[in-house]
Amino acid sequence: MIETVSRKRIEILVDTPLVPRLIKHARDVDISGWSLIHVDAGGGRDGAWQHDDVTGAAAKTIILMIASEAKAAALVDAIAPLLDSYRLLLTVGDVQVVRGERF
Amino acid sequence: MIETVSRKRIEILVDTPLVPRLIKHARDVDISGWSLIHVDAGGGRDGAWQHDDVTGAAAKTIILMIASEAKAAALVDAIAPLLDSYRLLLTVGDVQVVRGERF
Amino acid sequence: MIETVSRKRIEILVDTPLVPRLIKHARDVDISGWSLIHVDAGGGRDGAWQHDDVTGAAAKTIILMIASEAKAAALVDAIAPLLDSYRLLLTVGDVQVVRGERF
Amino acid sequence: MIVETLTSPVILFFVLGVFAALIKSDLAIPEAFAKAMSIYLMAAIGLKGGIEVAESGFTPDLAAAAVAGLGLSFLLPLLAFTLLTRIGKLGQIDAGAVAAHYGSVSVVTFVTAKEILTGQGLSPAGYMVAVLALMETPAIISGLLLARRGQPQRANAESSGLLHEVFANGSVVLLVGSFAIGLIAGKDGFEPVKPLFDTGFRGVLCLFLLDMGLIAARRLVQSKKLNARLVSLAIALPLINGTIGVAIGTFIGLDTASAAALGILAASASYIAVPAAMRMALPEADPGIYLSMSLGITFPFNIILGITLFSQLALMIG
Amino acid sequence: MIVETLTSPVILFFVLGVFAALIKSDLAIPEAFAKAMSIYLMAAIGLKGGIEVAESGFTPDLAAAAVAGLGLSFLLPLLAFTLLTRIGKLGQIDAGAVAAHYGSVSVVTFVTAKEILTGQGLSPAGYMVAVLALMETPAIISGLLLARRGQPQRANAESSGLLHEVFANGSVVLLVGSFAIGLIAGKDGFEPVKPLFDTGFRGVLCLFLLDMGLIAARRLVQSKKLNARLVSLAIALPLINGTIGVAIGTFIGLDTASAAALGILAASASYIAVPAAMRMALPEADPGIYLSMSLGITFPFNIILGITLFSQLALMIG
Amino acid sequence: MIVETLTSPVILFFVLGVFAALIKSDLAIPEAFAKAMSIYLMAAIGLKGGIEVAESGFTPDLAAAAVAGLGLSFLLPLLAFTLLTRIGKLGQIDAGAVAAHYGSVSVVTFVTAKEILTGQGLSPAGYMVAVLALMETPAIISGLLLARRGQPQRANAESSGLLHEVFANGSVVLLVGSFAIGLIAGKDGFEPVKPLFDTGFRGVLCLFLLDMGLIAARRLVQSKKLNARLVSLAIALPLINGTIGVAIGTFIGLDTASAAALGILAASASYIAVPAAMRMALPEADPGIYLSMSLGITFPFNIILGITLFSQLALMIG
Ligand SMILES: Nc1ncnc2c1ncn2[C@@H]1O[C@H](COP(=O)(O)O)[C@@H](O)[C@H]1O
Ligand SMILES: Nc1ncnc2c1ncn2[C@@H]1O[C@H](COP(=O)(O)O)[C@@H](O)[C@H]1O
Ligand SMILES: Nc1ncnc2c1ncn2[C@@H]1O[C@H](COP(=O)(O)O)[C@@H](O)[C@H]1O
Ligand code: NA
Ligand code: NA
Ligand code: NA
Repeated sequence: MIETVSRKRIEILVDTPLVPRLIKHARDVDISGWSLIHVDAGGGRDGAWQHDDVTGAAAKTIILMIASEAKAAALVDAIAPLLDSYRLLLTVGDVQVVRGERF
Repeated sequence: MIETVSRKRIEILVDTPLVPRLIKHARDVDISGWSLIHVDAGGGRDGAWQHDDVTGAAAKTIILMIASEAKAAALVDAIAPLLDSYRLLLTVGDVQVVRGERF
Repeated sequence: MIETVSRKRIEILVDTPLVPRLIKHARDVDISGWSLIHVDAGGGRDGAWQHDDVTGAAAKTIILMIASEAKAAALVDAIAPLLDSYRLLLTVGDVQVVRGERF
Repeated sequence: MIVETLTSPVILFFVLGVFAALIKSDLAIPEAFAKAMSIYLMAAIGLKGGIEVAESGFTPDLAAAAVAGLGLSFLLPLLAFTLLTRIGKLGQIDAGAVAAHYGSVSVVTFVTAKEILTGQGLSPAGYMVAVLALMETPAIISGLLLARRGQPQRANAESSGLLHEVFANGSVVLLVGSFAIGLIAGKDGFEPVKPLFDTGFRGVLCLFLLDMGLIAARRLVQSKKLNARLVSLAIALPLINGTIGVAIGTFIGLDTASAAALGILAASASYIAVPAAMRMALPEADPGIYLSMSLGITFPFNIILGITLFSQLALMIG
Repeated sequence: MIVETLTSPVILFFVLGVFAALIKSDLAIPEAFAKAMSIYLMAAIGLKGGIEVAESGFTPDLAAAAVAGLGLSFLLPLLAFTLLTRIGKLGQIDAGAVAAHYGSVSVVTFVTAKEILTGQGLSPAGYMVAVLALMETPAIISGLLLARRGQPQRANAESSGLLHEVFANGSVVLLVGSFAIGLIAGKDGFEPVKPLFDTGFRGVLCLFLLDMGLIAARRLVQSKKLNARLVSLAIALPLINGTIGVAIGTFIGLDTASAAALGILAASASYIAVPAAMRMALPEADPGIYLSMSLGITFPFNIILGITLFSQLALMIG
Repeated sequence: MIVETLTSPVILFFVLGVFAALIKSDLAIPEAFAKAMSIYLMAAIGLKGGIEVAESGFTPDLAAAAVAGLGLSFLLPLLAFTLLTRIGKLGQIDAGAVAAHYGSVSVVTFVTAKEILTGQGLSPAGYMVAVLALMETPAIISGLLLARRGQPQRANAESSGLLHEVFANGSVVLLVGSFAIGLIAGKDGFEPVKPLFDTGFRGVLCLFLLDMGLIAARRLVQSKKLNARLVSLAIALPLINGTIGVAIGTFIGLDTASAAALGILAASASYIAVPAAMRMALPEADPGIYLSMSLGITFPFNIILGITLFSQLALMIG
């Protein structure tokens, strides 16, 4: 089997208008890339919501980033203060990647 | 680095019309929130399918939930009997979260 | 708690026109199913992009596959040579599944 | 007449869609647009039906057609269920689910039939839109009773959820609501919105049938659940149901065009409202069977042959 | 007049949407289609406004209305802020965010008003479209100043980002751009594109209001953030702002229809541009409050009652 | 004439889109709607072309234009490839991929040209739609042969997949299919669907070009792959190819308008069918290069200048 290395898989669920802010934070800690996944609907402490494109303010997006442990930790530290006011959902998991030097 | 705790990341792939049923189960075991991600297409034992909005019956959705180990286990027990008749795909992984008391 | 087994959760981020190629590779190593998730936008070494349906060539998709460790390894070996020319992002993580004999 | 039908752009676009799917072209209509077109079509026929009834008033015909439609939707699943278990060799649950589809109706089949009939000077009465709405959901109840017969009673929560599904179903609400708006606004109120809902109608129907052709043929090609018995039934059921519908329509005294329309409604099978309801209420039933039969076979059969057949039948016995 | 309004298809479709949401029907308009309709509506009213101004030329009225609109958008948030903190008991940040919504405007409310007024022979001047565009974003600045008053200055980067949001906002660009295209192309240049932008307009507005009815009522039903005080303010604010708008419009000498339109603009609250800007600039503010008030209450109130009220008021004092 | 072109709403909306992208406005047309508009436009021009040919019959002109179109699509990539490797300093694979784009055509450029030419009394023959469809895919084959020249033969599976892509490509199927439907239905059959496909056409083109302006300018702004050489070639190639196209069209005896249209087809570069095919068949080629050149530079160049240039040229040498 080809050689793989461990990296962090970071998932941030955030209101779509705030995405550029978080990407700026990711760039500041030198994370190399990100991908955005649309969230259709959800529910939490504030009840349920559905996405509607007309009033985009209620839309939510998942930002997916693969990064080294160090960069992931730096990112988590950078955005931890925003978790409450921005109502973020942040998870970090472990994954194996090939050619990990990219991340 | 800010303190994180371990939580479970539950992913359920399910036919869209059945989503409300599963969310009811999640609420019953006191899971605090969920997010829905649209699945565009796929393939399995029954061959390939694409989503079409016209006959929504073939649409599939991923329900993403972050929960404590205990709640995740309770949910898995609750929906295990449905796995076959509902044709669910259920996975549980480990993630780190900040401010884990929410989940 | 109901019995679960460990499987691999493979995520491949790829240009949408190349999806059928990768699914062919997955079938060749006998992976039983896959699901496609639409990616809205992203950024990497080549700068940022947004999906537009008009010139579909820039669209990206996540292929999500649950598979046994052996099949996952076979798939990674099969597509490793393509990682560069296809500009794939490939991650493999661990998940628990119920009725794992399917995968 | 079949030639006339087959050379109308509406049908030709359907055939183009089927053709594109069969040669595995990557032609695709965005889902959101297809859904939008179906909403437009339902709003438009609802409005037009309401306006026509506002003109003609509530007639005994209307009541007779409504009762006939309700009866057909409730009872046709019984016949279908018998054939599906006996000839189709389906189990009780799958047979009940499929039967519900054949008792209910396909809005697009109705709309296409209305266009084609009107093009031949055979315009069904405005109230047939109300009959269409009435026929959408009763079959769900019959189908479920058939599928669950002899089994322990379900929880109340579930059956109340189902009743809700039956009455608050999106397409029923839209059809009945637009019908009511047409009734209230009348011909004069309709004037300002007429350009969109009337003038554009046939063109939108072309593009929508292009998509339906793609979807139906792809479903047929990808299906792994059909066998010769089920394929035969997916053709026999519309033939039987349609003949019953035309006969009843003629018997209760509807005009020829409306009797033909009732036949086409009876012949058509749902592939929107009922599949969603079945997925919820009968998750054990196999969607591969009911979608392939109703959408993959019965729908194209009706569009290409059924509409012409039942209007001919109505002309003959009318 | 209220009866006339309530039986026009445009309003009836809105009511149908509200009804469908209240009975929890699964009726849904695809988002992409709703967004497309809003783009179509903005392009169409922009074009029409520009063409009318190309015909009538730049008049002193236009300048007066523009200044009045700008002033209202900047200043109305002050009044709203006071009421929201005193009576509504909101904190500074939430009150500032809500106030910004009430200073800004709702394009759909304006378009609906224009249709209804025109249907009654009260056609607002073409330049009111420009006033609409001018009123969209200044309130964002006022609302933010109110929310941040007494707090340490923010980084420059952020406020420049905000200015950009204010001027490069998608709907402002589209409205102003289409207005300019209408001005340049004039009546003759418009002729070839008229079928789409003029003829289809009212029908599209029907379908769009169907969706807005669904969205507004769902928002209201799902809201957990409203209390009696906030609900009252969501009705009082349009009443107060609308009265001020009509009075100022009449005072500066606008024709009755344009004064009514200015009142309706003042009465309307944004639920597109401002929420997005607030989510970015004031992430601490609770979107549950501002969206529920502006979209869940004020918007339906204006569509169903406000438009009629303010046009009557303009007729009375005009 | 360039002024006339630049003040038509169709072009002004394109310019508005470019402007909005350059000031980084968040204006966005939902993808599904844009895709829907492109399907509508292709169906509409296909239909209209078919009807015109049904009227005029198959003429020798038609055959000559078809042969010329096929030849251009096959051969223009050779010239492009030489310039791209020599002057553009691209490697073999990237040069082959880009060359395929310039041999193929842009449907939107053709549609816009048809509108503008027709507005000036220069209406291209109906059969040019068939020529458009014929020119879409042959260049894919030439481009691939150039890119793979001298390399070991590929697996058969892959090249059969490619042939399929060439013939079953969605836009080819839709164009040819609608053309055939127009041929079969003829002028009378078209009448009922005319309101949608004819009357709405220009308005839809406006909104579509608004989106194309946004997409093209964003692509240009975000591109990191362009240098002065490639930018120059993205302007030189349409100039050269367009001149060749007009000359050949005139030489084979097409009417002035059709010769201009052939020139514009030759000048235009694909940014839909070919990029998707290249991503599949030549994944090593850099999409950043071919999309930025064809969509970011050549497309706007043709819309704003090329169309006028080649129609002037056709008038001069015609
Ligand atoms: N570290 C990353 N995490 C998540 N997505 C990434 C990452 N790097 C790249 N991507 C995605 O892959 C695409 C291509 O990346 P690249 O090959 O770096 O240009 C980007 O546009 C992103 O959508
Ligand atoms: N435990 C969870 N798992 C997955 N998604 C969640 C969870 N909790 C909240 N969310 C998502 O985050 C959004 C905001 O949650 P809240 O901050 O609790 O209102 C919800 O609407 C969901 O989309
Ligand atoms: N191994 C797998 N990995 C990811 N998705 C799968 C897998 N197996 C099945 N699926 C998804 O689940 C759907 C139903 O699968 P099946 O029950 O095998 O027909 C498929 O169409 C896929 O979308
Ligand atoms: Na039926
Ligand atoms: Na206001
Ligand atoms: Na070309």
